[in-house]
Amino acid sequence: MDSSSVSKELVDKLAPIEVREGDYDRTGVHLDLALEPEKIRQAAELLLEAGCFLENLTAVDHVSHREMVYHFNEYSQPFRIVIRANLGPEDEIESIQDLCPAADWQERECFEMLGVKFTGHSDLRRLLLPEDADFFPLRKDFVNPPEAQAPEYHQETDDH
Amino acid sequence: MKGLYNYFREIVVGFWSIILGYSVTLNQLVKPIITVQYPRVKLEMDPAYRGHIELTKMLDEGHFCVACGTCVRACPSDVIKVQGIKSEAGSGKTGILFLIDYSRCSLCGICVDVCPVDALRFSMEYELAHYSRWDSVIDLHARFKEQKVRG
Amino acid sequence: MSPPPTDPNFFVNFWNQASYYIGPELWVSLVGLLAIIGFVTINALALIYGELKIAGHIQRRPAMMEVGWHGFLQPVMDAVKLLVKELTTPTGANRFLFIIAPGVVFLPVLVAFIVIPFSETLVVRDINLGLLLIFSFSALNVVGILIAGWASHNKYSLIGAMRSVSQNVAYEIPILLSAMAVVMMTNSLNLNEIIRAQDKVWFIIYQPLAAIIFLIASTAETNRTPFDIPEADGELVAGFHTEFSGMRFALFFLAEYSNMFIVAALFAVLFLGGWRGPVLPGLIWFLLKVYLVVFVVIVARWTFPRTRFDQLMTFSWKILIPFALFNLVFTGLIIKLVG
Amino acid sequence: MTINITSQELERRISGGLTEQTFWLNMGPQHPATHGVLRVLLHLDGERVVEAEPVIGYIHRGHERMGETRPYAQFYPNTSRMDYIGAMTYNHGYCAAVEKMASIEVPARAEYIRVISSELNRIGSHLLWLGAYLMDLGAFTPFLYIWDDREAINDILNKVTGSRLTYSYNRFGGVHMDVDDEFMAGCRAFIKRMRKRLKTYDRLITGNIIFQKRAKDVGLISPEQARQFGLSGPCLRASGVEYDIRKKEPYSVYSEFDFDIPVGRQGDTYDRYLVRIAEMEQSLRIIEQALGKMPDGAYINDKVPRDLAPDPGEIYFTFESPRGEVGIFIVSDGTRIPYRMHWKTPSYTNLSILAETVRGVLVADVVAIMGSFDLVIPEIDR
Repeated sequence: MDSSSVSKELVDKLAPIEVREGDYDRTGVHLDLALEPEKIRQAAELLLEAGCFLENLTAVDHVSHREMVYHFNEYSQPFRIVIRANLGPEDEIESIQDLCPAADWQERECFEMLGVKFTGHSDLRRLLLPEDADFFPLRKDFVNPPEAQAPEYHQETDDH
Repeated sequence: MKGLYNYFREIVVGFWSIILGYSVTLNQLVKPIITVQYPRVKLEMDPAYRGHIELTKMLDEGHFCVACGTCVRACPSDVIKVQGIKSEAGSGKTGILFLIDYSRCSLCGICVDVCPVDALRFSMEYELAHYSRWDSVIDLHARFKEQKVRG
Repeated sequence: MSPPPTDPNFFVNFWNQASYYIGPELWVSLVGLLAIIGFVTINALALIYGELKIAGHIQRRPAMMEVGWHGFLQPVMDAVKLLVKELTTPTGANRFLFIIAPGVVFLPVLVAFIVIPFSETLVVRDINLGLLLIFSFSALNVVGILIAGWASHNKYSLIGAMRSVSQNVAYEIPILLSAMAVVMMTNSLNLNEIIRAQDKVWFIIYQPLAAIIFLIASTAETNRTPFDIPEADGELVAGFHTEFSGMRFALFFLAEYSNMFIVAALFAVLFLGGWRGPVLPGLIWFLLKVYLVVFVVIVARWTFPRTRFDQLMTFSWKILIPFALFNLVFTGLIIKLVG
Repeated sequence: MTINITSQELERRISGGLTEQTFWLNMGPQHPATHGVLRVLLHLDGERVVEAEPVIGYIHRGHERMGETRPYAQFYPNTSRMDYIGAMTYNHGYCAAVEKMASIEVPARAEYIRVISSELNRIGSHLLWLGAYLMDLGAFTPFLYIWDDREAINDILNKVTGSRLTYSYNRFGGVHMDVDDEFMAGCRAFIKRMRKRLKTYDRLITGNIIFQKRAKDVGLISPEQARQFGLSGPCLRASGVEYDIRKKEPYSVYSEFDFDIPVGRQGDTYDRYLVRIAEMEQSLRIIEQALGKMPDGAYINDKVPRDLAPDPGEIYFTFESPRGEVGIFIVSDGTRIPYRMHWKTPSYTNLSILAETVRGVLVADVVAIMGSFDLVIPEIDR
């Protein structure tokens, strides 16, 4: 299936909140769709069936809410589709791990860094951070703990 | 039959590949050595080499630093500390203290790029192992004076 | 309790009596044993030096250059370092087995040296079953490796030990079969007899297939790359000797290099005419041939990747053993027809 | 899918004895084959792998966080530290992304210099992979031969960048230093030398029976699997998918060169080896063409402001590092500091297929498969 027809199908079926033709030369994106979080899984399913692959999955912390960003692309003729969804206050979204194993680790990373909970993920443990970490370092309200600060510059820290 | 053919073919081809491998290594065995015994023999550093920064010399053996602090602000890793005093002529400042903490420097060279008076350049220093963290803090002015004495 | 012997000649008498019963052989054996221990050590040091230098030059670097002329004393310094290092025993290890394992690996090697004819006369015991003695004692080696791997309480060691056992079982057979072809031609298991039988032509001319099989299988038998799967540093860290330190580790090392010498010596005896050769004395010829074979084995280590465990087994059972059997049958046929 | 148990349970199993049919083996984080601090837990039945789980994050340094707390130019040195073996390609990609975002013109000469230096770096990276992979398979010597060639690359790059590993050579709007005829001559000599050396490697490795036995039919990845797991780079191309950012979404001046995308047939480790060797040849071709076409002119755009503040908006920029497709996702809010920066690195996704690929193979193959992915741990952990 051609990606332009997929995009048409996406627009038809999912009734996105906002459809934008991406300015490829500036943003590197061909098509930009804003969806409701409940429709993300359906959109991913459609895209994966059409032969696209998940390029990137991450979230952006807008302080008031978190925004999920998924980038899909195609091998034969690059056509990058970004689908995005604003999360509610619970920071929950349906996992697409079972549709696409590539999302497994990326969702785990997204969870530990930004605190987005992926419902239905089979193994949502912390991946890069220690398992007992109780903070989300890429949130805007995260403050470096004092022990993470670099030692004061001119202080003599002689070890021996 | 095909299996038997493949069996013998694999033995012959494999044996030949082993001989080829020997030919490569034996050929290298008699070639001259390409390494140098480092602490005994040292290679010439390339003029483009970027070591840690140092102060450039003016014609009259002074330095250019005006302690404007551009490099301090540009440094990604808080490597540089600069202090200056008002110069006697009345206008502007002269740097009197220029410390770098080499152990945190990532040698990106942004400080050299941004310096408005070209007071900084890269040194050719590359043997910088030391015993204490404090040893990695280098006073560039002291280094500058030392260089002047040595000529 | 009987009083202590007061006869001033007691010890002399005792010695004379002992010599009477055991004969001058005792002297030969004692001196021989000491000479063997000395030779094993020097041989290992020389081989380590040679191996590192050859490896270095294959890789276009000078290897060690610091201690002595061209790093000549480096192996000695390494040996001293190993001697003074602490002997560690891992928690949970079987202490007794852990301690005796290096000895079990090393001692059979010494025994094998007894029958190797360095020249026509320079052999500690010229016995009729020399070949058999070497084979049987080098098979003991694997027991030591199994003990070492088992007692270490380390899964890497255990896997290495298990691999070693199956490897040795598989590769004993082609070695024996290929050596048997030579034995059939000489009708003797005495190493000197075998050498004497090669007065006109070396057996490598008559038995090229057996020679190749013997070389490959004995490389595998000594756990050398490309067949070093019991150690396999990329996979098993260091295999069965992962947990050994100091002198215990050094004993494994000594055993490995001595084993290398033994199989090379066997190859020289069986296929290259042993100490035979013009002009130079027999000892020199023998050592020259042995170290030539060792050189081939060393270069192989620095040229080829390691084989995989199952492929190693396949190679032995599906290629080496059929070919060795075929060679044996063929040899028997020729002997029957010609002789 | 993955081993769904807690770390305490895992530790208990690892330290447990050999009382059951299967046992757990802890490979890494200090292990000769893991090249850095990667840890792989192997559940073994004899020597066969039942399950495997990679444990990562030992050197997580928070590059994304650093990117969100400092200006664009100050984050630039970090890009060399993510993938220190392909540092030049990362420098190049990051600069190209920010330039695209802030609409900065780059002189043609600078682009050509960037392409040459990136391709040299790519060859260096593939060479290092070759040596490390062969070392995983137990051959030590090729590792030192490749250093000889890598040294030649480093010497060439050292002459213009002044550095040998983390180059920091690119600048927004150009490069740090112009190249001279000596550099060009050095590159030409290197191309000649490298073509000869590739033949030597061919003799020593490609046809070698032991290597072929070790590499062929091991670690098979089907194109569909590769797509599912989002693989990229040589790992993807070895499975037969013709996808290379330099060709499909050309950045810089890659569209002006004539080169092929080498692809494998069945996606085993041997194909990954062949693809990388072929890629080195293609990189040599690109360098050769770039040297021939090198335009005169400025090597840096002088008008780039010191404090970049791109207009609000976001960008998803991809470039081809030696390990595959790197995606940079930057959100700008109009200030000099990025609002959000996300790096999708190829080793991260490539490693995620390991558990799937090693199921049922021997321990020795785990090492071979892991080596064939060309993992760079700092890039995984970021």
